[in-house]
Amino acid sequence: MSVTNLLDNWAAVRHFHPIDDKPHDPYKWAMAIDLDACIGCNACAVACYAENNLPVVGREKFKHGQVMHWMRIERYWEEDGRDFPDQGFQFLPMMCQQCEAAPCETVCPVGATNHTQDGLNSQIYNRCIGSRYCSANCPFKVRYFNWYDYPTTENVWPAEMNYQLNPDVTVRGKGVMEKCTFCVQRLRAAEVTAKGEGRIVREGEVQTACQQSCPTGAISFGNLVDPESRVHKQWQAQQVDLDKDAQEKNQKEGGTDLRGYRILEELRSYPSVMYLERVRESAV
Amino acid sequence: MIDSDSVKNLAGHPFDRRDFLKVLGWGGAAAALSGCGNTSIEDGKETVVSYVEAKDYVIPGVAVYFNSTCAQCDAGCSITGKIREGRVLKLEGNPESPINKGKLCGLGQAAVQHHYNPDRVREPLLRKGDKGEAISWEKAYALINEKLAGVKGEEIALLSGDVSGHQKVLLGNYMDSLGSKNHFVYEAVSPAVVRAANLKFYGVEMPRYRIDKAKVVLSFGADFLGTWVSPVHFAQQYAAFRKGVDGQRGVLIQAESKMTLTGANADRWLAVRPGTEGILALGIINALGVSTGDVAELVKDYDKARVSRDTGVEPSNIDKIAALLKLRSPSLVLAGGAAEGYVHGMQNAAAINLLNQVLGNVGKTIEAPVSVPFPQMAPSKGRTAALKDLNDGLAAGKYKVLFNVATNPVFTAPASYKFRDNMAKAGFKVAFAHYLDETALQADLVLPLDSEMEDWGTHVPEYLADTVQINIQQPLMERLHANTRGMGDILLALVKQRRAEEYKAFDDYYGYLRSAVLQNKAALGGAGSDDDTFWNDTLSNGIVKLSGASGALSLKVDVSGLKLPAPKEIDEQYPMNLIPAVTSNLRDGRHTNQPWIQESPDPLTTIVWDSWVEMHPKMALQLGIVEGDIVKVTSKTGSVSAQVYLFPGIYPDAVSIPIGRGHDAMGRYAKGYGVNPFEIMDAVFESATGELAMHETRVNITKTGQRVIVVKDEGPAGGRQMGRKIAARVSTDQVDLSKEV
Amino acid sequence: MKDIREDIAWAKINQDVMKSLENPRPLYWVILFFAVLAFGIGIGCEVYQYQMGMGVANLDNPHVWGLYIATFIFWIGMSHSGTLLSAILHLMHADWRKPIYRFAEAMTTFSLMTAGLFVMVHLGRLWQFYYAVPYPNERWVWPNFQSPLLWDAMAIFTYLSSSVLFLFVGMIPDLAIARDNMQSGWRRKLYTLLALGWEGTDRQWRNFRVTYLTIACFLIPLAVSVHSIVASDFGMSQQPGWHVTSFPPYFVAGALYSGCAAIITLFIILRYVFKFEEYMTLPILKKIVRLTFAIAMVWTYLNCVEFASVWYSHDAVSKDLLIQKMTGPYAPFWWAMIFCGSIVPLIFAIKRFQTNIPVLFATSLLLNLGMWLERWMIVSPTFSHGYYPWTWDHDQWPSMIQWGIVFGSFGWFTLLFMVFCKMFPSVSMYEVKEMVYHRSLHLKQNGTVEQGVH
Amino acid sequence: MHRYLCFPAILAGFLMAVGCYAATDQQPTLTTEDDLGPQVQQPIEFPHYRHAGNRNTVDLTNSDPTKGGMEINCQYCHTYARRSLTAGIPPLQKCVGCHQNIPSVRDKPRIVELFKYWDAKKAIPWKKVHDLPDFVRFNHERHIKRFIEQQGRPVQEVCGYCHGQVKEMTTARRQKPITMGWCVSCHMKEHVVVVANKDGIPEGGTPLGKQAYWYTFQKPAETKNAAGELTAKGPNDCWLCHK
Repeated sequence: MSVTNLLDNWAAVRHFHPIDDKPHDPYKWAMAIDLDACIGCNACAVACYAENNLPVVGREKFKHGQVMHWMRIERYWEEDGRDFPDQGFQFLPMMCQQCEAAPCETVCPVGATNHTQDGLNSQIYNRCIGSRYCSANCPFKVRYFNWYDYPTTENVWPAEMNYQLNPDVTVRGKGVMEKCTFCVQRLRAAEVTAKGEGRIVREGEVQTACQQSCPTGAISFGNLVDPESRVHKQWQAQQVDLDKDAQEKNQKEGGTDLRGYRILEELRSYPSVMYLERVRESAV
Repeated sequence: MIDSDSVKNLAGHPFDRRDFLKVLGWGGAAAALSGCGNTSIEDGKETVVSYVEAKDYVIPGVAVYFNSTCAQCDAGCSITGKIREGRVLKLEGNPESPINKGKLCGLGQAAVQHHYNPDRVREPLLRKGDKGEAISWEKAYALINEKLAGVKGEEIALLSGDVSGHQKVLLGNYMDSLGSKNHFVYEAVSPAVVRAANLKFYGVEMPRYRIDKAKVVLSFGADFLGTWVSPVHFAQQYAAFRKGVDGQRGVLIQAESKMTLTGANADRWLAVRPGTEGILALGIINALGVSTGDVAELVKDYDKARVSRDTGVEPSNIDKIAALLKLRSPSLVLAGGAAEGYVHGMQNAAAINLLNQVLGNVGKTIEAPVSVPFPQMAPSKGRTAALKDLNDGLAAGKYKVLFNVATNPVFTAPASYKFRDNMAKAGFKVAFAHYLDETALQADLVLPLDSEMEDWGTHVPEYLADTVQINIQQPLMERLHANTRGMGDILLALVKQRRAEEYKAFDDYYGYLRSAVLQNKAALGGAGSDDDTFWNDTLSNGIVKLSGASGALSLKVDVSGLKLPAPKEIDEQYPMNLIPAVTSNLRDGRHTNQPWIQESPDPLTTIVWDSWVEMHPKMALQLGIVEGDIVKVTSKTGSVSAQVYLFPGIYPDAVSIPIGRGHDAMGRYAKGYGVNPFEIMDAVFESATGELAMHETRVNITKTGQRVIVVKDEGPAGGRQMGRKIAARVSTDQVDLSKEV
Repeated sequence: MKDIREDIAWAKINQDVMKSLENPRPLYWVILFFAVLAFGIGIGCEVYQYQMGMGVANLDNPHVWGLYIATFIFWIGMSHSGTLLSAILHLMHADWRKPIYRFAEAMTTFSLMTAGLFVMVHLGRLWQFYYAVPYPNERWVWPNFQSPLLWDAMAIFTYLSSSVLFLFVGMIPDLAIARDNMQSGWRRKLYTLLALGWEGTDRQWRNFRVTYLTIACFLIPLAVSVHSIVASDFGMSQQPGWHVTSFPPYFVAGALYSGCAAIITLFIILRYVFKFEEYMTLPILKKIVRLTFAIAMVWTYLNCVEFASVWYSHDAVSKDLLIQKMTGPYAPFWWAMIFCGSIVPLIFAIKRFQTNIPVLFATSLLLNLGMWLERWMIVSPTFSHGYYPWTWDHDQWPSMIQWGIVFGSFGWFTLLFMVFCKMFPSVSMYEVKEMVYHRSLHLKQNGTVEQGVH
Repeated sequence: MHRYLCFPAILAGFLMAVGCYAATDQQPTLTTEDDLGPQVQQPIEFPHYRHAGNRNTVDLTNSDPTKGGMEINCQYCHTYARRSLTAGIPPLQKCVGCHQNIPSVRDKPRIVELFKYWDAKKAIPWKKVHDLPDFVRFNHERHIKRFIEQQGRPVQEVCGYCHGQVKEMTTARRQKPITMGWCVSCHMKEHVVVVANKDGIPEGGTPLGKQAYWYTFQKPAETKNAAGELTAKGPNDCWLCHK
C-alpha cells in the first residue's frame, strides 16, 4: 500500500505489445469455436446459467435489454436480396473474448477488472463500484450489469431454486458488472490441484461449462502455451497469432484457405477466442 | 439467499436409506452463496452446521458426482449430477453413454430447475370444490382403492407418456391386476407416422440412422439437431458428418416449409409448399434418372417443371441436389415432423423412404437397430392417436376411473377434442403430477411426484446409439419435499392393493428395482460378481450396457399404394397453412415452467418469454403487417392473437406458431406467457395411422391494430453484420479443410 | 452606451449590493420555490434508484450510460464560464467583466458540485464510491490510475477546490464590507469569520492582489484540463464517435459556449431579481453576447472539423455512426442540437437583438438546450450504434426516474446559486468601484466629469 | 496576516507528512499484529487446549491452558482443511468416536452435552469464529499443501499463521485481523521456495512467472534472499480469492 509499491507496478505498466516478452507461462487460457460445428442449440448458454449463477431476469427486463446471458447465441443472415436464408443462418456464440489488451481493463477507475497472468480478464465483483465504463469501452458488448438486485428480486431465485446456486461463484448483487469468466472457478481449482502436485494442468483436465455441454464439440478450450493442447494446435494450424492485429495469412496474395479469424481483431484488443468460419457447400 | 436457517430446515428430515445424500449442513461452505453486498465480518453471528455423521467421500466444499438419467425428453441421455453439500447443482452428460457421450442439451440442463421448481405439487391434493385439500398418502391410496371397488376393468383408463424399463413392467402389472387393457401411451409430439412408414418399409419402427457415415443428408423436415428422436446424439453424429468421411465434408440439405434448427444449419435450405415433401422426393427420384420398373413408372410424371410448380422449389435446385446425391454416396434421406403432419403423411414418408432405397442407402446409412433382450422393458412409444381413442372413450362415457401419469392432454389436445369436458365425464380422475398443470387441475386427486433427481428408475431409450443400454435413474439428492413420491413407489403401493402377496417382498420401489436387476444379474453382464458389488457398480455407472442382437432390415419396396395428392387449392376463407412449430427449448410445453427454458432465446427468432406468429416478410408486406403487430389467427376451430415476427425461413403461404407456451396453469414461469396453437388446431387425422395431422390446419390472419415490442435478443440491426466480419462464412471451394486439427 | 455609469458613488455601490442580501424581488422566492421542488423530485428519484438499482433509469446492456453522463458533461461545461470571466478576462484586463464575474464564479462552483453529484448518481454502487479514492486502506489496493474516470474525479475535485478558493479569496474585501454593514445576527458572525480580519490595509491589498492573481493563473490550466480530461473519458476509449482526437478542444469550446450561454441567462435573471440594472448593464450584456457568438462559431467550426475528419477517414464504423446520428432514431435530437448550437446563435450577430432582453433570454435557453443535446448526442448514439450490430439498442428511452434526476439537478443548481446570491454579494463591490474609478479617471482627464462626485 | 498563514502551513505540513508516510516502502507488519476478535459463546465450550495443547502434564484437573494437552494434530479433527477450500467443522461422529471410549470424562458437563446432541442425532450449532465476507474464498488446502506438505513446517505453526495459538485456547477466538490488507501483506513478502522439480516448477511455492501482476505483463525476476535461497512472492491475482 505504499507509493513505492504503486510505482513498482506502474513502472511495469502494460507494454505496447502485451505479449512481447512471452509472459504467459505456464498458462494462457484460450478458446477456439468452430462455427461450422455450432448448430445454435443454446445448450452452452443454459450451461452457463447453471454454472455461473446467472439470474433469469424475466420478460419485462429482457424487453429493456437487461438480460444477463454471459453467453449469447447470435443469429445472422445477410439478405443480399434473397427471399429465403437458403444457406441457413449463421450462429455465433458470443462471450467475453478475454482480450489480451482489453479495452475494459484500462478504464476501470477502481481496477476491478484486471489481467491475470494466465491471460484472463478478471472481474472482481466486490471491487466494482458500477461506473460501467468497462462496458462502454467493450467493442463486443459482452459485459452485463446488474441493473437490479437480482438475489432479492421476486421469482429470480425463489425458495428452493436458490439451492441450485453454485457455491463456488459469487451471487452478484445490484450495481456490479459481470461477464464470462472462462469458468474461472474451474480453472483455479484445476490450477491449484496441479500446483499441489507440482505439475501444470493437463489438456482435458479442465473444461468450461459451455464446452462441456456443447453437443457438437464446437468449442475447444485449453492452454494456448501447451503444445499438446487442441487449442494450441488449432490456433497454429489456422495461423492465427495471439499478438497480431492482422494475421499474416490474410495479407498474402490470393487470400487464405484457412478459416480461423478473430472478431474485430483490427481494434488491437487481441482477443483470446478464435472463431472458425462456417463452411457452406459450393456444389448446391 | 441461503442462510444457515434454511440449512437447519433441511436438517429436520428424518434419516432413511438414502442418507448418503443427507443434507446436514455444509460445515462452513455456506459462505460462497451470498452476494457482494455483505462486506461485514460478523464473527460469532453465523452458525456453522456440521454433519452429525459423514461418509468418507463427503467433504464440505468438494463436489461429488452421481450418474443418472435425464428425463426431460425420451432420448435417454445419461447424466452426471454435481452434488455439493447434499444439493444437486448442475447436470453434465455422462461420458460413458454412447447416446450423448458426455454432452447435454439446454433442456436437459434445465432439469435442475424442474427439481427445485417452486411450483411443484408438494402434498397429495383431494378436490374440494374448486380447491385442493392436502391429504395423507395413506388416505390417498385408500381412496383410490375405494373408488376402484366395483369398477370393471374396461372402465378404467390410464394415460401416460412414453414409458419403459421397470416402471413399464410395474405399470403393466397394475393395469393387469385391475383387469384393464386401457393403457393409452400418448406423446403430443412424436414421429409416429414415420415409425409406421419405417415399419412398413424396413420392418422396424426406428432404424439406426448413421448421419456420421453419410456424405449427403437430405432431410425433409426432420429436425434432428433440435427435437427429433435423439437430438444430442444426432448432433454428435452431425459434428462427425461435418468433419467428413475421408476428409470430404458432409452436405446437409433440408426441405421444409418452416425452418427448423436443422434447416438453419443446412448448406441448402429449400422452402417447400406445405405438404408437398413427398412430391419433391419423387421429383428427385425422377431427376436421378436411375430407377427402373415400378419406381420409374411411379415417378415418371414427376418431372422438374411439375415438381417445381407443386413444391415451389426451383428446377435448378432439384438438378443440383440430384447431381450431388448421385456423385456422393452413401447419403441419407430423413423424413420428419413436417413431412408427416398431413393427411397423406404416410405417403410423404413412404416417398422419402423410397428415395433412400433408390439411392441405395438402406444398409449403409440406415442400419438395423439392436434389439432389446428384455422386451417387457422396451419402450412403449406415445402416439397422438392414443389420445384420440381415449377422448372418444371418455366422450362416450366409457371410463369411470382415469389415471393420468404426468401428461397434460388438456393443454396439448386440439380444442375441438373438448378434452376438458370429456375428462369430466370420468367419475374419478387421478393425476400423478409434478405441477398443477391444466390437466391436474381437472383431476379429483392429485398425487405429487418426485422429480427425476429424487426418484429411482430404469429407462430403455427407443433410439439406441450403439449397444443396448438400460439407463439407471437414481436420486441425486434427498427428497426436497417430504410428501412427494416416486412413480415407482406409488405404483408398487397401488399394485400391492391388488396383489399383496406377489409384491410383499418389496418395501419400496428401490427394493423392487434392486432385486429385479439382481435377478437378471448374469444377463446384465454381472455374472461372477457378488450382488452388492454389481449393484453398486451399476449405480455408479448409471448405465447397463448389453450386447443386443442386431439383425438386418427387411426391406420391402412396395410402391403400389403410393399416391401423393396434388397440393391443395388455396382456400379463400383460410388462405394460410398453420405450422405449429416444435422448438428445441419448449417441445410440447411440459418444461415451460423452467425459467432457463423461458429465457433461453429461441435459436431462430431469438424471442423469449412469449409466443409469436412467424410470417414471411413478403407476405407481411402484402398484408401490411410489421413486426410486433398483434394479429388474430383464425381457423375453423377458433382463434388466437399473438405478436408477429417477420421470419424469412418460412414458406410465404404459411404461418407458424410455436407449441409449448400459452399455459393457463402450471406455475409462475409458464402461466400467462404466450398462446397455445393447439387451441386452433383442426382435428384432422393422418389417413393411414390415425395420428393427428398437425400441419393440416388452415388459418387466416387479421390485424388487431395493436402493436408491441417483440421481446427478443436480436437488436434492431436484425441478422445483419453491417459490413463487420463477425460471423463469417466461406464456401467449400475456398477453404482447405484437410489442414485442420 | 457606457458599460457603467462613471458617476455612481461608492457608497451607493455598497448600498445597492448590500440590498441584494436583504430584499430581492418576489420573483426570487418563486424561483427558489421551484428550485426546491425540482430538487425534491430529483432526490426522490435518486432515493428510489438507490433502493431499486440502476435499472429503474431504464438503461440497459450495452447502453450503460445515459443522461447522467450527458448531464454531467453539461454541468462540467457550464463551470467554464466563471473561469473564463474571472481568470482569463482578468489576465486580459477586460474590466467590463467586473460586475458580473462574481456570479459567474459562483456558477462555476455550483455547476461543478452538480456535476460531481452526477458522478455519484451514475454509480451502480454509490455506497462504495470511496474505492476510487487513493488513500491508505485496509484492503491494500490502489485505484486504477490509468483510468480516465479517475483522472476525471481528481480533475473535478481539484478544479472544484480551486474554484471555491478563488471564489472565496476574491470575495474577502466584499465580505469585510458586508461584515461592516451588518448590524448583528448570525450573518454578521459568518461574514466576520469569512472576512478573515480584512481591514483593507495596503499590506493586505498587496498580498491579496498577488494571491488572487496566482490563483487565477493556476485556475486557467485547470479549467482547460478538466474538460480535456472529461473529453478523454471518451477520446481515450476506442468506441466509434468517441475515439476522436479533436475531442479536448471541442469539449473546451463547447464548455465555454454553454458557460457563456448560461451567463446570459443568469445575467438576465439576476439583473431583474436583485435590481442590478445599474451594474449589469446592457453594454456588458452586449459584450458577452458577442463573445458567445464568437465561441459559437468556434464550436460550429470544430463540429465541422469532426464531421469532416470522420467523413474522410477510412473508419467505416464511425462514418456509419455519423450517418445514424443524422438519420436514425436520434436524428431529431441531433438536428435540434445543430439548430440550437449553430443556427440560433446567428441571432446574436444582429445588432438589434444584442441588447434585447427577451430575445436574449429565450436564445440563451435554446443555446443551453442545444449544448445539453450535444452532450447527449455524444454519449448515447455510440451505445446504440457501436461496433457490434447485434447489441444495438433494444428499448432505450430514459425513464422518468432518469429525467427526474436530471431535472432535479437543475433545481439543485438553482437552489445553491440563488441561496448564494442572497447570502453573499453577487456583484463584486470593490472591483466595481475600481472599474468606476478607472473610468472616471479617464473622464477626469478629459475634464468631462462633474466635480465633487468622488 | 501571518496568523492566517498558520493554517495553510499546518495543512501543507500535514499533507507532506502523509505523503512521506505513504511513499515509504512500508514493510508488511500486520502479520504479527494481533487483533483479537470477540469472545464467541459456543454451544459447548470446546477446550482446544485440552486436545491440541502440549502434553506437559496429564492432570485433567489442571485448568492452566498451557498444560495438560493431548497434542492432537489439528488435522485429525479438522480433516477437511487439507482436502478442501473450507476447513469445516468435524462431524459429531468424530467427537463421539473417541469419547465413547473415554469413560473417565463421560460425566463431565460438556461431554454430557455432547452426547445429548449425539443421541438426538442433531448437529451442534457451532458459531463461526473466523468469518470472511461472502465473496472471499480462502483456500485452506493450498496453504496446507504449500507450507505443511511441501515445506514440512510444523502443523500448529502453519495453522497459527492465521488462527493464532489455538492450542492455548478453550473455544477459539480470532487472533488476526483477517482483512484483505493483512492477507496481501503476507502475499507481498518474499517467501522461500524449495528447489525446482523436473518440470521447472519449484515445489512448495508459487512458481516464478505465475504471479499475476496487476496490469503487468512482465515476468517477475527471479529473486533470492540473503542466504541465497530462491524466494517468491505469493500470488497477486484477485481472481484467486474473489470469483
